[in-house]
Amino acid sequence: MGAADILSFIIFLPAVVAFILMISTTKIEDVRNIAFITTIITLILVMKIYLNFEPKAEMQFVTNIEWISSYGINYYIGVDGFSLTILMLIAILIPTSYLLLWEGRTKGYWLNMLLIQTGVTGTLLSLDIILFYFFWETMLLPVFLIIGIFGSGNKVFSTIKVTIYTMAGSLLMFVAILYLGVSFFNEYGHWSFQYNDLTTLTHLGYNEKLFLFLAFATAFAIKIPIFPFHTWITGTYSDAPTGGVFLLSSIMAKLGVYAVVRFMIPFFPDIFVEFSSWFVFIGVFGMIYFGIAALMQDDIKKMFAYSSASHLSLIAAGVFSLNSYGINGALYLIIAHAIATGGLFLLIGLLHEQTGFKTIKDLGGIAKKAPIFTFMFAIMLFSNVGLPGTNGFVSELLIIFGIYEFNHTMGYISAVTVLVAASFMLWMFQRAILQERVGAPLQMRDLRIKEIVGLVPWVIIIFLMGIYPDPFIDKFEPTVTHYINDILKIGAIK
Amino acid sequence: MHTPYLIWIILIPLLGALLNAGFYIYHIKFKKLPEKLFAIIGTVTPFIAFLFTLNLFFKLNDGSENFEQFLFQWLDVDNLSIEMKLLGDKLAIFMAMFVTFVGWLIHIYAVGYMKGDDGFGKFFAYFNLFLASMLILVLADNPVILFIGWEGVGVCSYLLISFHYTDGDNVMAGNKAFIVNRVGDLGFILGVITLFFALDKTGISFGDMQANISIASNDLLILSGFLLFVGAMGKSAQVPLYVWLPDAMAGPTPISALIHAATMVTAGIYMVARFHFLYSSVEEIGLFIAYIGAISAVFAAIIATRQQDIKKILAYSTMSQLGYMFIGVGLGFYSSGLFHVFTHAFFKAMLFMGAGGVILALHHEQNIFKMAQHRKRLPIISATFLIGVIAISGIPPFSGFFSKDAILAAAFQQGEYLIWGVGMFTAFLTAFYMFRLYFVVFVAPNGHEKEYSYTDKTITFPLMILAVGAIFAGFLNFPAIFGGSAFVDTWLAELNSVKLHMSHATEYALMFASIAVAVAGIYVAYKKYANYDVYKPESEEGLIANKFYVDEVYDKLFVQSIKRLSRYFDETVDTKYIDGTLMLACKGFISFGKKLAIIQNANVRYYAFYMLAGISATSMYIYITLIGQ
Amino acid sequence: MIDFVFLALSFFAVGGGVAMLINNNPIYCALGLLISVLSVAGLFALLSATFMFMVQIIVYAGAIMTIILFILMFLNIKEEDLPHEPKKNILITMGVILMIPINLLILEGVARLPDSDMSIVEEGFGGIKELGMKLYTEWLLPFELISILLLVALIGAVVLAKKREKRGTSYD
Amino acid sequence: MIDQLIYLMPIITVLIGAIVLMFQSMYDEKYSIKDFILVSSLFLIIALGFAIYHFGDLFTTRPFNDIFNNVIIFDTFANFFNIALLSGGLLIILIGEYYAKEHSYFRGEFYCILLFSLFGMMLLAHANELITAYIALEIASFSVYILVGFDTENSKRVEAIFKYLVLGSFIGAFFLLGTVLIYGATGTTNISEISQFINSNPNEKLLLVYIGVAMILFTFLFKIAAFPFQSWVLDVYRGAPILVTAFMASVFKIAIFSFFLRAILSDFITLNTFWENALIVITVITLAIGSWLAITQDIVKRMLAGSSIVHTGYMLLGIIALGQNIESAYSIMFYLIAYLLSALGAFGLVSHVIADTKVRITYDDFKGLGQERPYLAALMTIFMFSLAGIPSTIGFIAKFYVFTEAINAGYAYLAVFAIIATAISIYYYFRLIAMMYFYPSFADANVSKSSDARISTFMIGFVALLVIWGGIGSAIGFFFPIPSIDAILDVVELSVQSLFIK
Amino acid sequence: MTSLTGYAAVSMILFSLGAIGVVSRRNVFIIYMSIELMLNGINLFLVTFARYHFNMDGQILSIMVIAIAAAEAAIFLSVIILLFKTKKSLDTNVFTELKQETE
Repeated sequence: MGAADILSFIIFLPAVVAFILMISTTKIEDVRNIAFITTIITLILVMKIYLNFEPKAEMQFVTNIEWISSYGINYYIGVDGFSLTILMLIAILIPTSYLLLWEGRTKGYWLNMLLIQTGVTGTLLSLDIILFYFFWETMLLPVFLIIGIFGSGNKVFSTIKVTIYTMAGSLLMFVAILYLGVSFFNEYGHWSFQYNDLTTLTHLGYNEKLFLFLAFATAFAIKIPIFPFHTWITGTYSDAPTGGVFLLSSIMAKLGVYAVVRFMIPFFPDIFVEFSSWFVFIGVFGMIYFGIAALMQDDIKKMFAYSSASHLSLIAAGVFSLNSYGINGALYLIIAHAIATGGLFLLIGLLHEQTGFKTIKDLGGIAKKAPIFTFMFAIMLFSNVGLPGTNGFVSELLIIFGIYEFNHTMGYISAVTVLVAASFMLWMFQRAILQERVGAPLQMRDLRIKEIVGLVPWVIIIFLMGIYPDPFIDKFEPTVTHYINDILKIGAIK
Repeated sequence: MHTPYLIWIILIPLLGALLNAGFYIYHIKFKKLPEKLFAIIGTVTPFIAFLFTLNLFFKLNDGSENFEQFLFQWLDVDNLSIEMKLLGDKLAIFMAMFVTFVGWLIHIYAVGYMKGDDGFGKFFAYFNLFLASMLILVLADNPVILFIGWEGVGVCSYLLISFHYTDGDNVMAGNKAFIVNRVGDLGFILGVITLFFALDKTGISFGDMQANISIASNDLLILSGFLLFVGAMGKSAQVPLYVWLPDAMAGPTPISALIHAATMVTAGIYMVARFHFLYSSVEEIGLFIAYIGAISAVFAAIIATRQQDIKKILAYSTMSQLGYMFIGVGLGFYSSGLFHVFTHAFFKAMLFMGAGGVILALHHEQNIFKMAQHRKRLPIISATFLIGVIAISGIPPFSGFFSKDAILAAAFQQGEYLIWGVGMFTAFLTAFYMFRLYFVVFVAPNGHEKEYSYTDKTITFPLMILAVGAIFAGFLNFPAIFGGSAFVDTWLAELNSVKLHMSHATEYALMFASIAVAVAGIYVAYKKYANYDVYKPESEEGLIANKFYVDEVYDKLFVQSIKRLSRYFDETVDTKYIDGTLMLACKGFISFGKKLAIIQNANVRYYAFYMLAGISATSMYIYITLIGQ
Repeated sequence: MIDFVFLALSFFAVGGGVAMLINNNPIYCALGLLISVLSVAGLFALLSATFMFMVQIIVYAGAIMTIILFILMFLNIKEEDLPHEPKKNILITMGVILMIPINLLILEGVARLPDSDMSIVEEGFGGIKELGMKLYTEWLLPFELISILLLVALIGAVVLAKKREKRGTSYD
Repeated sequence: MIDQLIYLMPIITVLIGAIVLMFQSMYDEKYSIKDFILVSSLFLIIALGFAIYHFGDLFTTRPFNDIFNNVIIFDTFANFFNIALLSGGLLIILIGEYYAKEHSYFRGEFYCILLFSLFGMMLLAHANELITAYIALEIASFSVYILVGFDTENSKRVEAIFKYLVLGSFIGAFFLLGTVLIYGATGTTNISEISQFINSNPNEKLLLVYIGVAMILFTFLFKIAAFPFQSWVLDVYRGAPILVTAFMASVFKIAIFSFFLRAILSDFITLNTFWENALIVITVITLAIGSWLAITQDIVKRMLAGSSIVHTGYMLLGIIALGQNIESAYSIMFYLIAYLLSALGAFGLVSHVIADTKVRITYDDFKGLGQERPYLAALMTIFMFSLAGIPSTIGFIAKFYVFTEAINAGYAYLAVFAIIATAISIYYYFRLIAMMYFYPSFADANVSKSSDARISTFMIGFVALLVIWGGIGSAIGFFFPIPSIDAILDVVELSVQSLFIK
Repeated sequence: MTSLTGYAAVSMILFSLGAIGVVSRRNVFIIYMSIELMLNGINLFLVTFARYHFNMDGQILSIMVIAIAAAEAAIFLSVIILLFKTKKSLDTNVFTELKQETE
């Protein structure tokens, strides 16, 4: 297996394993263990990639095979600074999250988790836009199933809602993709959907570009989600099962941002430059809006739904601020937020399963019963709030720098983020975890060793990236600079 | 000059914190550990840090140039190159020294105070962590690193205030402290960013900024100066961001002593002094700072006169003393301001610890009107307390006199007579309420019959040391007028603060005036409270007793409105408008489909009719297109 | 003369159609249809399609009409369980309105064709012989296919109409 | 002689098979349903073998032209459709095995008539002359009428056949009218000659031809259930036995397209500009109405019927695009194959489920199928995904082709409209999946413990595999090599090219 | 008068009458007869054109049409019998069992 095939292996291993499991074993322990081993294997492979990756701008470990030759669609995957970082993130997060989901899952749950992993990785690594769309949509199906089957509350409604919502967006994008392909065909006389070919389009008129841009933007805005395309998250997050909401919040949402950077910036640099101020505004506004909306939530999962929406808006603002502070910060925050929010959701999942409550007014007195749990929770919380020493701080600092450089006023507003998250997070922490509960104390066991082992790497990453961020930044900084210098310059010229 | 030691000053308390945390987790998860272990780790590490600092201090004193230690490149995104670098100049070492020293004493005190608390280990973990982050703050070479420490102390104060988290109010106080500080931090970050971009991205370390300060345009400097000072307001509890300080008294007394006397609250002043190059280049901001300081000073002092909670009184007095310091630094007398920080650290820490002793002795009774006649029962505490009270009221030769007087003189010299007047009035008030406190608690006759608990050595020992400090610290900056060497001023010369240059006559006059004011205050207090009957305490009504209702106003103004806004966003905007419209569209679509399904009435003639209609419509179309034209 | 015959025949044809359209009783409708079919046969004759003339009379007037009438008798529907149609005339007028554009269009199209004489030709056109020749040479395959069609119809008629003992019900 | 005969063999085999079955079904009591299935599938397989004999080579011949006189034509195009039709019929028979066993009214005649209809359809694919095409169409339609009304006890069936018959013959009259007009204009009904006439004559002389073509197209629209001829679909599909519904929805539709694509591509392509606007309107309304009808159904069968209208809309999109670029013909044909597989699978699976648990008709009845029959549910999920055009199924690729060609022809706004319809379709397809998986098992379903290991389930599984393969193709080919999706596309292109060999 | 247009008019009128009958009448029988009438009109049209072009394909086509009509008749009449057997009525409004089954 050559170095290039490793990526494909990473993508398809979970799915293949899932299919094998589906038809073979039925003992739930075996299924879980095999799934876990699979993720570990992928982790090792990704490590290999990460170490062999030299910090350069261009794609590496590229595989490019014809798929549907009559329309020039290729199986074209590769990795660069962005995708590498997120890939690493996924590879680390998923196995460790398994440790927290260890007990009391059914077979279908693990299969779906594996399938989601394939979808996510594929989306992340595919460079042919049709292939990207292929994974982008396929990723949704296991999510659909996992929320619908294992969810709680008004699960069917929220499942259908999120599916239709996101699919509607991505279908719009689909048309845009086809339009791009067709115009490429009309310009060069042969079909191709590879993103680096599509970037060379020149004949597109302004309005065409604008519409295409908006189509893409809608799809990604729904996925991220950006105000006002966010109304699906609260229901979905609060009804989804722990694993599902973990993947949704900490990985899939990021893919929206990733896709913006990977496809939208190169395709429409000029439009991007032209509209960036709007998007930065929307991002900053959304950040504050969601933060405030989160304050009075009683359902913790809903609150975190809003909070991650708020952070993601900030990420989007960072990306759209079009300078290397902003984009680096956004990427950094992607990681930070993935870890923090993911961890929080997993812990909340534990809490919910233990106590049967996920509403603040019913919770309380957890800290006495489960100090380690509280400790972990607090660390994730602080990283989410963006305290110095945690990676959250670095990213928020960079993003604020970026937005400030983009536009001073925006920068001043965006700095409110240090206030927004802190307020509701700490308030929730006080009421749900720390202070005594009114009425009988809840049944809550402390974290098991396995779960602690699962969380420790995250904590380490949080602090490592918080205290010594430079090496991490270095991995993707060249790519960012490449984007800034080459593409946006082109955009500015166009 | 590069030195490997600086990092150890930080690392050792940090190590202590980590050790304590680890042991504590072990302690709760597996088997119980003795408090002694935590106590030793907790108390030894600050002392070692202090020794390191002392060593550097003497080196500097022997005239070696500033220390610095480059650890690693923290961040490097295009122009923004932040180094993890420590700077041990005279200011930093001066600060670090009394931080470590006083901190160490308070650690010792805490051993006694926290005895038997089941969170003992955790407490010391937090404590060491606090010290470590305070030292990061002090030794940082650039604002970002400084901010790490800055936030670190914030977190620790949050953790410590809400130390007894099972009681919601403590946590609430912690949240309040944290959030209000965060408002300050917001200002601070923005200040740093503004400054960074104002100096068009030429380096972010203090050195570079000082070097390039001339690049920036004046109003940008003003802006960043203001924003930075907002941060200082938050940390150092100045108007209007002071509200967290009184509530912060919910935490155990050592915390109050450490955070609110010695270290954290002075971070603001330290930061302003760090940015002296900025502030000395824009006077307007300096004046603004001075006025804010003056307002805070008198405001807090007024409130303090009617408080009944012993710790709250001290808290307000802290605030008003901080006001003095800001007057000093604001007017450019950095050394005087820092000197007041220094002296204040001693006597205020001591006062807090004394109060803590009293409280402990009375089983956590904090209302001054429920305690009396401690003079007999707690001799050491009452003695030290008296020293502290005298010191803070500014009676020579106690330390407080020199530092405070220097500031007042400065105000007078700068021609800010208003500030000076306010300062004098505040001095009067200070003397009054401190002695009120003293008289009521220690002197007032026919006290309650309460059984007293034994006070630990670890409590009295630091008190005595601090008492010595409180008496003699003043001589460190003995004014030239008395033939003193003004050691601190010379030491902090690098801040090139404004010099006092006034005729001895005026100086004497000023001194006399302040002494007179203080004495007057004491006299009034004596008249009123020396033989106060504690059985009929003062009423809690009135504007002052209720702290001018500031908390209530803030609550109405910010908290409630934000909550309402949040509900509005969540319930109205999201659910009703955005989601509502979407859902309405979908429902409308389906219901229209249901209506449309009526045409599917399963009657074959109708179907045929539709077909025929379609056909004739199409033929009409064909007719128009082919024959019509 | 021809014109007169044409007019008469077409009048009868249309009249028969109208009768079929407006009468309530199927019997009368059938008779109306019969009339119009016969007069169409006459028109065939005018168009010198002698063989078609016979076929029309034999097949339609003979076979189909007898079948129809036979079925009518077989089902012997009484007056009262005939559907009474109150809105018939409105529907008919709507139908007329709908048909107008189609007719206009087609007749316009036909009128645009170049004119040629439609007089009766005596010999060599539309007789059995010529028609047969054509039918069994050029049109052999469609002719055979017709037989298959009829076969299918036959089977269908058998399958649909024949009595069969009750069997299991169906669920969808 | 022989080599010419070879071309005829598939269609002749089917005819013989039909007649054999007819004789066999006289002795109905002697044979069990299995024998009929066996015989009919045997004949179909033989015919399929003959058809595949020419698979992949490009040819156009008119065998025995002295007899047939150019009324039927044998080329790759027709061959392609023959293969599709034959395999479709075969799948129907095999998938329906269980259903037929469970419903005792299925007897020999059923398969006889099924083969007759297949014969008619194949003839339709070959027809090169309007009246022949009409006869072939009538053979097919009559057979389908009879299949619909086969279970004469059931009043639903009777009503269905009645409606289908009335409307079918009503629109058939219009087809004949169109034929008449074309004949009147050109003096011939042979498509090749008509096209010569069209190419050789100026536009104003073609008025009647235009009108005639329009009239003929009405029949086309009726048979593929486009607006405003869509209303029969729901009732007839609902009333018919679900096997027949599947047959109509998938196979019959292909047959219709086989003839009309030939007609449009080889002749009318030159004059389709003037009804382009009409077609656009029709397409848009078809999509809208189809979505509306599908989204409001509670009965899965009706929903599938409604959704078939939407799929018709997608194919019409391709038809419109034909005017601008010929490639969209490929996309239409690919779409037909995709829809054949998906619809066959979906209907067949529903039929199996109905035959198995006698109750599952409405959405609610499908609750909890995921627990009871995980494999059936999984298969159903695959088919729903394919119908909804989710990636990794053939439905996605088909939609991709159609939309790409539509956009390439400059109808981006129509593509957007179609995409909206797709987004809506996700609702009613996924609702079924939701029912199957998200709800506890359907309590009062008398679940017969019959095993799923039977021919029909295997066939359905096979179809599901095809669907997946069509969606993935050789995307991961370097792990294990499988033929690419291009294979289908190449065949399609070949068959379309065969139309233009003169 | 006996021009092409005249014959065309007659046949179109017959055709139209048939079509109108289909959409307007409720009696299944009469609907069937209307369809026959339409075919009749088409026959006339065909023969007219045969005469017009002076080639007999038209007549042959009309023979075919007659045959098709006969086949149709077979199916139709058996269906009518079926209908009458099931509902004892020939009113189309009676056969509306398959209407929208949503609630």
